[in-house]
Amino acid sequence: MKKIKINSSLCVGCGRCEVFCTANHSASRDIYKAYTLEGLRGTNRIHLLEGNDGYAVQCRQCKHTPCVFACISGSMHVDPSSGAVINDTKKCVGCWSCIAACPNGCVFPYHEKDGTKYALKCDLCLSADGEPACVKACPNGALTLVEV
Amino acid sequence: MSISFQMPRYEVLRREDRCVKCRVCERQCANLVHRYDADLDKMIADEMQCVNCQRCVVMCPTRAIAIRRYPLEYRENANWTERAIVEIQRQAEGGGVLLSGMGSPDDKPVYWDHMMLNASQVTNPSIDPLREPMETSVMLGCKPDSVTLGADGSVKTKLPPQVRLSMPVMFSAMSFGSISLNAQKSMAIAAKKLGITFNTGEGGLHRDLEEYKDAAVVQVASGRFGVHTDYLSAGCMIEIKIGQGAKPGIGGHLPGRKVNADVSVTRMIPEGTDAISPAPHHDIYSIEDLRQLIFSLKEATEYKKPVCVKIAAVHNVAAIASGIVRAGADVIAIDGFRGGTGAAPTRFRDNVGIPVELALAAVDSRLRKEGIRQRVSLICCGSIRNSADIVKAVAIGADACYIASSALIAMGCHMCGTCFTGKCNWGIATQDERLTRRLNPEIASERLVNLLSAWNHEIMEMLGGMGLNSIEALRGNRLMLRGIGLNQKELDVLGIAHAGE
Amino acid sequence: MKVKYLIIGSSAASIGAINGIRQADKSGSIAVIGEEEGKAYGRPLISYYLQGRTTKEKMSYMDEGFYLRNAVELYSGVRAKKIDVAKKAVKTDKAGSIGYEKLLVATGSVPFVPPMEGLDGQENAHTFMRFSDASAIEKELDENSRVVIVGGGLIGLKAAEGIYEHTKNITVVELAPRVLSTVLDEEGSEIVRERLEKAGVRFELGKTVKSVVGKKKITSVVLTDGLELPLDALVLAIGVRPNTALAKDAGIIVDRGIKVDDFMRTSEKDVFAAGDAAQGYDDSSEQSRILALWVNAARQGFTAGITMAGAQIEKQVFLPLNAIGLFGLSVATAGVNAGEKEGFTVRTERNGEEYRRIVEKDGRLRGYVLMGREVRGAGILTEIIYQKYTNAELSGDTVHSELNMRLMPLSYQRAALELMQD
Amino acid sequence: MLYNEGRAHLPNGCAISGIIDTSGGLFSGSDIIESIALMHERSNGLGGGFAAYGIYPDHPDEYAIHVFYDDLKAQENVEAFLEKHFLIMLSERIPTRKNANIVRSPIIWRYFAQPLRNRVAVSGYDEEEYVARCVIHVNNDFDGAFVFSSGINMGAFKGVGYPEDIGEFYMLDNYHGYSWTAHGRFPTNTPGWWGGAHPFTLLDFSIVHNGEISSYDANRRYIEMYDYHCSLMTDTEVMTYLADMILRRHALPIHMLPKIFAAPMWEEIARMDDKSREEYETLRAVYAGALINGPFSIILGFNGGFMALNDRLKLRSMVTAKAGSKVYVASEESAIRRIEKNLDEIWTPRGGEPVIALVDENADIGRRRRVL
Repeated sequence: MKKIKINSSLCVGCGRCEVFCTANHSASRDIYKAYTLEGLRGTNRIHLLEGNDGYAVQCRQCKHTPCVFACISGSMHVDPSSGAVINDTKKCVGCWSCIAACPNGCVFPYHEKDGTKYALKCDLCLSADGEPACVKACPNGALTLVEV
Repeated sequence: MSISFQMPRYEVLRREDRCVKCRVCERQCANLVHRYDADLDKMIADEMQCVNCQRCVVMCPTRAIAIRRYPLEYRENANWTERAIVEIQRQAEGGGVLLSGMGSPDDKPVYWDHMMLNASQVTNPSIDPLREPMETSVMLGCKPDSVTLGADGSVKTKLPPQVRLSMPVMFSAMSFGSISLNAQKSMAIAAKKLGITFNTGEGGLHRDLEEYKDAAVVQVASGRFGVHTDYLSAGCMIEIKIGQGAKPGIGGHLPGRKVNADVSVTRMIPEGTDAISPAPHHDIYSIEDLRQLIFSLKEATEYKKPVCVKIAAVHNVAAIASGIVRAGADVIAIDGFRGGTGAAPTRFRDNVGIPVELALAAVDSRLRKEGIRQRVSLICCGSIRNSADIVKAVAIGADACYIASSALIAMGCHMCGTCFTGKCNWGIATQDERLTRRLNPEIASERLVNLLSAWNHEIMEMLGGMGLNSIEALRGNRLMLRGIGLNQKELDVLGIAHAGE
Repeated sequence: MKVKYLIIGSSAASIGAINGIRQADKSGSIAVIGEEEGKAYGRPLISYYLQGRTTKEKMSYMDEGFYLRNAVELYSGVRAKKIDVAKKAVKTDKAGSIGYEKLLVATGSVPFVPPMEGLDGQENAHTFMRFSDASAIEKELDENSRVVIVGGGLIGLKAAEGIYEHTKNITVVELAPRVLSTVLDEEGSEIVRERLEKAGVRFELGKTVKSVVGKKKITSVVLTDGLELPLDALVLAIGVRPNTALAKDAGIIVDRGIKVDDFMRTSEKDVFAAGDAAQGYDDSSEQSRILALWVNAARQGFTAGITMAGAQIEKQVFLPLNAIGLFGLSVATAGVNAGEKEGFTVRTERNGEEYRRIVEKDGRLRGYVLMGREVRGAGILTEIIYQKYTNAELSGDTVHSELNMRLMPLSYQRAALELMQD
Repeated sequence: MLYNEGRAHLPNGCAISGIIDTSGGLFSGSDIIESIALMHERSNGLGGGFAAYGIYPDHPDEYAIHVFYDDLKAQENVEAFLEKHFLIMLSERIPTRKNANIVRSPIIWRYFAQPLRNRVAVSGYDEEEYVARCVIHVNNDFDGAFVFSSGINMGAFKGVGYPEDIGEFYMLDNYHGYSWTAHGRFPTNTPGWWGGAHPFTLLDFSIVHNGEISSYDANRRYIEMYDYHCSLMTDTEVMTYLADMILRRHALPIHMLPKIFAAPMWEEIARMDDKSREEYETLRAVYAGALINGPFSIILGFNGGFMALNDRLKLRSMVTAKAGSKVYVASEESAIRRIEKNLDEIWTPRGGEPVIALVDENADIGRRRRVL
């Protein structure tokens, strides 16, 4: 199964990964439209934790899947083909149980304009083109897609 | 003091229809130019700090930023140019010596651009490097004039120690201290992979780079920083730094703030002290002293390593070179006035020294006239920008070329020329850990390998085009050059004919 | 009719067990006896259903092909009547007797309705645990219905949130002096109550229902202080009791719940228990206790499944963990819900409705309450409790630091970043 | 008009041929003429020439100095110089016969001379070095004069014209030698010059060359470091001087010359056993300036034999053959078969693979055999 390895000593703290993550999960796949027309600022699934020796981190795809057990609706599930933990935002009711269970703080609450709520987490860009946008955007090789 | 008259040198142009206020530029600018203003909900820029290093331009996800010269429209005046005026303003306020990084940007002739290369037409065939072997490997070192035979008729002469290069290029001296360990390590990795050498510069050999010592040229400069027997025997060649093209005649000054624990251990100097390389070497006041130093270094390394002497290209460089050969040097590096630097007084950088093309031609011709050209290899350095420059240098008479600025640019340098500030946004000319981490040696060394593999292939193509299949046959082959836009004097010094002759 | 693995109950623990078994045994036959009609669904979702934030179809816990893919025989709408441990078989009301090699009792819990004068199965008296309860309530309500909810705990307040979409006229009667007393501290309960009151929900604290008025249909209730509350619907949300009758009759040792070890084995050979009916070890209070929580049921079920299939699994750690949203206010808690009285040190940080309460002992985090518009990073504190990290080991402070991975010990961070965790 | 080609290095193609009788037997020039004549199309009539070894048996210790003079004035100056340095035994015009195609020939003179003992002693050079320096001095500093041959018991005969006409003009059919080389020139843009024709000689070394070496200026500037002065700016001149330095001054054996002129590639060297790898590395390092790059096929003649060599990529044709004691080399197979019907063997040497033909040791070809 493929996961994203993070070498924090190579993270230059630029935050590009956040921008390209947001764009790659937008309908338009265009950064400017994603931020302005689609109002997706802050929906990045990878977060830059600033400060010296800071780094960007996203879901670590834990093998023991604490969020899947915590999920009361079954929306948080292991995708059989890729083995990745993915949240079906259509099924999710936004109860945040997964957020209370995620040991790495990598699941995030999201409120649509119309009030619907669901949890956001990294899906290794399987919903997009399958090639993680953060890995491609990282200027310094801090994020690498590895077979585990 | 009253207010400063100095205006920004650059202006930040931000395309509002592209900027998504993601603050990448703010996080990446070590000069604190960009800032997100919450009240205005906009990114704003303090142009005064901008040095046009292009970090923000490159990193901006939506390419929303462009940097332009600040529209400082002083009245046109070919004599009192904007630069002349601004430099007076700076000194009128700073009161100090103007410092600059990188090679001289002056509008003085670049002779490489005035020489054209030959190519075979019908009378002899060009050679296709894809079909025929093409040799660009070089051996640097002293070579005897002839070979003596043993009783059994086989060659008895033993070659003095040589440095073998896979191509006529080497990374020039940039010390650990003036540049980051990551930058030096990238060149070390690339050098080992390419089969060429990197140069420790005046900063000693960092313990992390001992793994690459076979590809290291270890420099002995007037400060003797980091020089000990293991250091001397570690490298494949020892280079005595007499001069540097960017600042002939003066020493070097690494500011104390750059001398952190790591630098101080490697250079064997107390942490935080300014690293001054005096000029001249305190034990070299004339040519015979140099001879003494050369042979003491050879003794220290049991004559197993060639010794190179690096000099700046100055007016009587030919005579100097001849003396250096007779002083026992195996290799001479000639650094032209365009040579780069982390920090040099602007006046020296722009007004002292001569173009390397002319210096190289003069030295090569002089050594041949004195019949001692065989006893040294010549390295040409001081702003080699591409593989054509290298081919022309070899045609004039160089064995190989040092490159530094080209290597830095390959690793990310954008020639902003403010290396001495220590805030290099590309993680090269700095010791600030937050910045040095921006240079991943794996990625940077791959870029260097790409660059020089491309150059080597271009050299092969140009050689083949001239009907040559080995770099030795190009060395000193001045018939392969023709001058354009040069006067007869310049042609004579270069020893080449004018195009059309 | 005999199967290798028989599971009584069809909710979180049951699904967890199926996944556990299939991870180790791809072919052993599995049968599930479920009392409710249809496939397993997330019972806590019934309040969201009432709110209109999910639908019947979307509530099914697993995807359509789950049972087929895992070759599970589902007997839904069937009641298990007796477990015959000697013959290793379970008698059912409609599906005859089913033999087993390994049995899992996942019967969950049943609503707890204390005796009230006059309460006699009236149609507008509802408990709030199953989908049927929610759909019954939904049918009765219109925007001026008056509703009285007995019980100010998790179930009562979530019911209130669901009902609020239909009628604003809600009164919550709670015996304890404050709401969510088992989960929050005084200050936390205050914040929740104020938020609900601002929305128009009325509270009657420190009281309960003494008697019920009305034969076929309840028209009002009389509280212990004599206050009479007219109503159109009564919701009984006092609490739940573990459904252990079957196990007890079969001679399996039952305390409050069915006693199980760290691997969900009961006192009876080849019989396992998991979920609300099981009584395992609560790591935070360091005692054997029922943890009637969806997340524990799922993980206990999984643990049982692996063990039933004869495979190995690491000793699992269980502790209380809750996350609920109430009228826009998010709440997350885990570990002990206790204070100075019980010998813990408590540190809190509050501004307005953003509230963080940290419960420590011997320099180690034992429990927390997090409230506010969002509970971002709550899982970090949960993991700190699981991993038993002392404050010294952490890279920040549990009260003031931002809740993200940089609070964790450096060794944890490196392992997580470089995928060396499990 | 002696238009000295010295100012520019001129590109040219050509034909070469060589015949040697390893038993030392003498044979007339008609064979070589016939062979080079067949390759008429390979030259353009602006240059042809021969080198003949063993043709002056009765002057065993005298240098046969062949000179072109533009005019009598030049002749007087040179003869004055020669008399100061040599004992001239015989001074005569080289006999020639009218040939319609050979026009405007210069004064062609030859001297049989011995260097004056005392002058040689005073000069500090050995006899051959002394003679070589005199020849180079004349060619370099005497306008209108060109010494085009200066070996013992050998001689070059060349000029502007097709080689077969030149051979006819110099009546080479009357000469008898054990080794002959010939060359037909195809210079591209000059009216041709008698001195510029091949072979170029120094002492008894002679080179005929078909090809154009790209490394010319590197070789020239290398050799000029060692007191050789290139006046003709032609490939043959620089190659002859290189051969002279390596074989005579540095006294290396003949089989090492190809290892220098057409040194094996570095990859090839890397694959050799340690001993030969070190030898080849040393040779390539020391004689880097003598590496000949670009297409060439040469025959280096000397007293006692010759060596034929192609560049290491074999960008020029060259065929070699044997019949009895005779060894043939030519730009084309047809030029060999023309003069020898039944050949014992015939093959095409690989790039960098020399053909070294030496006269048997015991053959009597005069006292000044060069032992290489």
